[in-house]
Amino acid sequence: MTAAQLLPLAVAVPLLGAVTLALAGRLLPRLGCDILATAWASADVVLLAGLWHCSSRGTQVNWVGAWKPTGGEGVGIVLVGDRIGIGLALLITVLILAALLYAWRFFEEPPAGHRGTFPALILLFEAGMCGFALTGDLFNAFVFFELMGAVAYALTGYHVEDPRPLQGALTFGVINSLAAYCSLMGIALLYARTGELGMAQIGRHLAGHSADALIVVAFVLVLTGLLVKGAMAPFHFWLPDAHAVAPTPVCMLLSGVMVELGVYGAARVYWTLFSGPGGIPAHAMRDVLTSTGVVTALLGAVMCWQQRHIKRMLAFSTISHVGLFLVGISLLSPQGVTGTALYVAGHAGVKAALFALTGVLLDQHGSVDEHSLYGRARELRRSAGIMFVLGALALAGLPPFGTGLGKALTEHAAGEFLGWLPAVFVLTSAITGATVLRTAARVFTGAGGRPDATAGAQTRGDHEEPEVRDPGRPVPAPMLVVPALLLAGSLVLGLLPGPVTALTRAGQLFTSRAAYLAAVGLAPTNQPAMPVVTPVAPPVVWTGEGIALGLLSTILAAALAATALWGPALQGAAAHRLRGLAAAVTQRLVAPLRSLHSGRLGDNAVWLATGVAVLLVAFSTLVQP
Amino acid sequence: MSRTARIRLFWGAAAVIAALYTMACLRLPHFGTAVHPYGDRAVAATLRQRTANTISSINFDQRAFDTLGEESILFGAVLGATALLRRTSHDHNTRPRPVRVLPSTRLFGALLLPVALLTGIYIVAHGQLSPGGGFQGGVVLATALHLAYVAADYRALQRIRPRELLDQADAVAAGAFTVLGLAGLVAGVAYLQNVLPLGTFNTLSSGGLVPVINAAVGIEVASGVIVVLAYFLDQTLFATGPAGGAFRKKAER
Amino acid sequence: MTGVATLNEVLALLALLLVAAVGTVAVLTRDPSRQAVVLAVLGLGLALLFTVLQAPDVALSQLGVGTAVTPLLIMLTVRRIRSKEHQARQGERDERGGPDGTGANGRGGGS
Amino acid sequence: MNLLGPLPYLVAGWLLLVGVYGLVTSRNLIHAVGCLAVAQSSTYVLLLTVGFRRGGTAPVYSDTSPRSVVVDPVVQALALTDVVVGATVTALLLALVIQLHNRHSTIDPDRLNALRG
Repeated sequence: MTAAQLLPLAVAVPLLGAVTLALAGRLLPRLGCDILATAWASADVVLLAGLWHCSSRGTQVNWVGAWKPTGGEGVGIVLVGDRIGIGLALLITVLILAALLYAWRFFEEPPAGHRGTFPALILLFEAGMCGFALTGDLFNAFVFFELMGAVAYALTGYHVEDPRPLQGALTFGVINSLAAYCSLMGIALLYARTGELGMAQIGRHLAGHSADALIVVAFVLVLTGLLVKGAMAPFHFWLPDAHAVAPTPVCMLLSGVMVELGVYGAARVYWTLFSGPGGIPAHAMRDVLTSTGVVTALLGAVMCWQQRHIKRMLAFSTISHVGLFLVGISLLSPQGVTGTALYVAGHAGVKAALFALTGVLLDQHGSVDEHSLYGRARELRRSAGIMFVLGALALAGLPPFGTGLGKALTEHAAGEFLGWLPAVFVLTSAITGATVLRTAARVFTGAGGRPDATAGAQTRGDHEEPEVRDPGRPVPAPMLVVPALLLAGSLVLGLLPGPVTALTRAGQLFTSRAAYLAAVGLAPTNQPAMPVVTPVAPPVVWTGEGIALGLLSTILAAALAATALWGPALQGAAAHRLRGLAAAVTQRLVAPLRSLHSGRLGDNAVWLATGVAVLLVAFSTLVQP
Repeated sequence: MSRTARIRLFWGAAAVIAALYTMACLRLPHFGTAVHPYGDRAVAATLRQRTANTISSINFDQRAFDTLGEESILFGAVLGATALLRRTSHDHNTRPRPVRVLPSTRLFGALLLPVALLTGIYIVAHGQLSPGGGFQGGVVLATALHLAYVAADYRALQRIRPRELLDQADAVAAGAFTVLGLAGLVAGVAYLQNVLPLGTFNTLSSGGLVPVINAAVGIEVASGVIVVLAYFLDQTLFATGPAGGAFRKKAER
Repeated sequence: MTGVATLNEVLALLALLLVAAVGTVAVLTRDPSRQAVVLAVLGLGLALLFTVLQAPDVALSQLGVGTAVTPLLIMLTVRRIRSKEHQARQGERDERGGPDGTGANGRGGGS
Repeated sequence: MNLLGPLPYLVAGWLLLVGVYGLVTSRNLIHAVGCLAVAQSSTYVLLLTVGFRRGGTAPVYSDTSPRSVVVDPVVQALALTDVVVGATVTALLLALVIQLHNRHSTIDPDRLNALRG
């Protein structure tokens, strides 16, 4: 049995686990369900780690049901496990395991017969995400996309006892489903043009036509579904609302990997389908996605700074980082992909840890409101507090965290394309890091002045109910161990040379269309069957420039946080004038921006339509047939 | 954003989308084109697999992995809907009043119920031969059962609808699909490979693994739809919890 | 290809126009219980279209899902919410409703 | 040339846009879920019209000759999957609407304003 044969197990094993848990939940006690779920998730991690190891020998390809094509033409579905795909699946399984461990004794006792439901849904979520990461068939990708979507809607609204606003879950469901239908329309258009569903096959058939309106419309429609999940502005409005509602372990997964899968999907679809002749020219892709990525990163950072509901704050920080990931991908270079992959992995650990720590606050104090929590979590200073600060610094890009290394590699690649792009990286990661740092200082130490707890008509995070109704108890050990492990994981990613070396090769493979076509048995005509072996560039780990920029954004973050905390108390005319300026900027620019985030379904839908229209106009002007 | 602004923005976006979509449609092959490369290959493969209904062969054999994902969506949706609609401690339950049913309605339902159930089973069983299959038959089976609700009353439906059992049947059928796929791996070939003998074309046992997966899908769809409908019916007929306003108030205290 | 349209194509044209019209009506029908009925008709129209397009399998499942299950689920949801709202109005005698409740216009006093 | 031209594809686009219009203007979340179902029907229509073949019969060979010309079966299999996906998503979303009403006593999306800014 070869590794390639085992690829479908990345989907089948969690599916079987979900079924087992749904059935065993009727018989087993609570503890039994938790143990079973954790064991199953650990098995998935082992499986994917094994596949990751085998993928160093080359891309693993599996034709499900042995429907291997003859003469390049087949009827089956292919799974393609290249290093980026398998690496992402490995990240998914690790985060699933973390979320399940974190959720030990997390919810109030579920009703008998439903004990297995939550872990079963989590494992189904895992199956959907792994399937999406590995599939090489466009319609199959849609199916797994819908699987992870449908399960995510249910998980977001899972905690029905809880009186928190639920419309976030519904908006999430409606908007993401609508976007998925847009994708399916695009898939149908591509099928009409090429008569194929396999990604590589479609890409090969596009070469016979010119890039006309049909290609542009199909590309934009397919991209819509992916980028709505990837929360690109103006498709991002659903994300903070969903995160404010979802139970903490679900937030860890949504922010940690699901959103990033949208960006991954966009990159995969571009390279395998549209990067060849008859597709979308590189300059169009680069111009459009870089600009939307920059806008998304800045918007997310500004909105993050404004929040006091900590989960919403972290959600906006995810939006900001996704903008940076989009920029990294849109450079269309192997270095950009390598850097982004590392950045995504590092960010997943840090962001999941921060959500986990927010869950501790919710558990102990029944609130996730920065203002009302002011100084109330002093007793957690030495455990959760330190980790929260570390998470904030890692978010800002402090070396040697994985986020710092990923940011350094990506911004270096970005700087080679446009000189000012690294400034965006430094600025936005500093702002999001500063926001979290500000929160940590206020909540855990009571630093700065007491914020005005009633200011602003906005989403507040107080009046929440703890997810577990036993406020007197000590913090359960898994709720602190899991974030510690996640932060350590992110640190290891930046310290060890192994992941960077692997991902450097992976980035080259990912951006090579010829290698992908050859792997699925579609060697491009007039080229040899084996991919042209590109010289392996020596992996770049930490450079002086990267460390300097990482330190710069960390210092900037600390300075911004200090300004927010102690600025209002400063005396003197200059300080007074600066405060006036800040207030004016907030009034003129930020307030209208905030009012756009109305959380209404109708507004969400209209922004979706507007985004599609903007992308259509942008691509059709840039793509000349 | 005000409502008018929102609608204006929509019209602007819709105009752009409509214009470009129309241009795209003009570049598509004309309606009824004779060029369907994938379709032709799928038909050829179907006949090689001795399956009469091409759709079943694609869904349960050639692209069975899609259907595996699809059935998982169904399984997840059933799990999710039951989790969302589960009784919470805040709900107080009342019993529904038995409704008087006209004798003619009762007779109509009693006669139609077995006919509809048989039709459902027939559609599932002949999935690889004639139009229909696990999914369509499953839906017919599920709706057929609810004729009992029309014919008698809710308590009659509850008696013939063992929800616990159906809940488990749904999970077992979803698991069966995954396990059937593993059979290929155990046999040393590919996941979801059609390892059973293909049988004679156009008979009930033809198509190898197709009728087996078809049956699993039929059971899953029928029990899944019944369970979901059961939870919705319960919400409508039983759960008359405290009024929303009062609940909200209680929560904010 | 000949210029003569086949009977199938004429039927397809009619079914397409029917589907487009009923779909529009379904969106413009603002009352959800009436919309459920229109959606059932849309399901029938789609099933007809799919039959004409030689897709009996899809037509059959559309018939089951589009005309039976989906409208039924919508009807059940509407009924559930109406009965809750009815209770909310009754419940206001004992307890004041929430600030943005549909049935809560602040008729009652304090609790 | 044929009678319909690109009309079948345009009908699909029309359904999608009409569904989005319904979502944009909806004042009732149940109605919004219904509009989503209308938007989804566009995908069935596009898939099946794209796969139509003039003069083809249904791709079922139980009572026709294996040499008869059939319409594209692949899109039909895809549409079938899509129908199931649509039904399950509708059920989930309606379950969420019920829970939402339990908590907020309203299902007018423009009156739900707890999440903003």
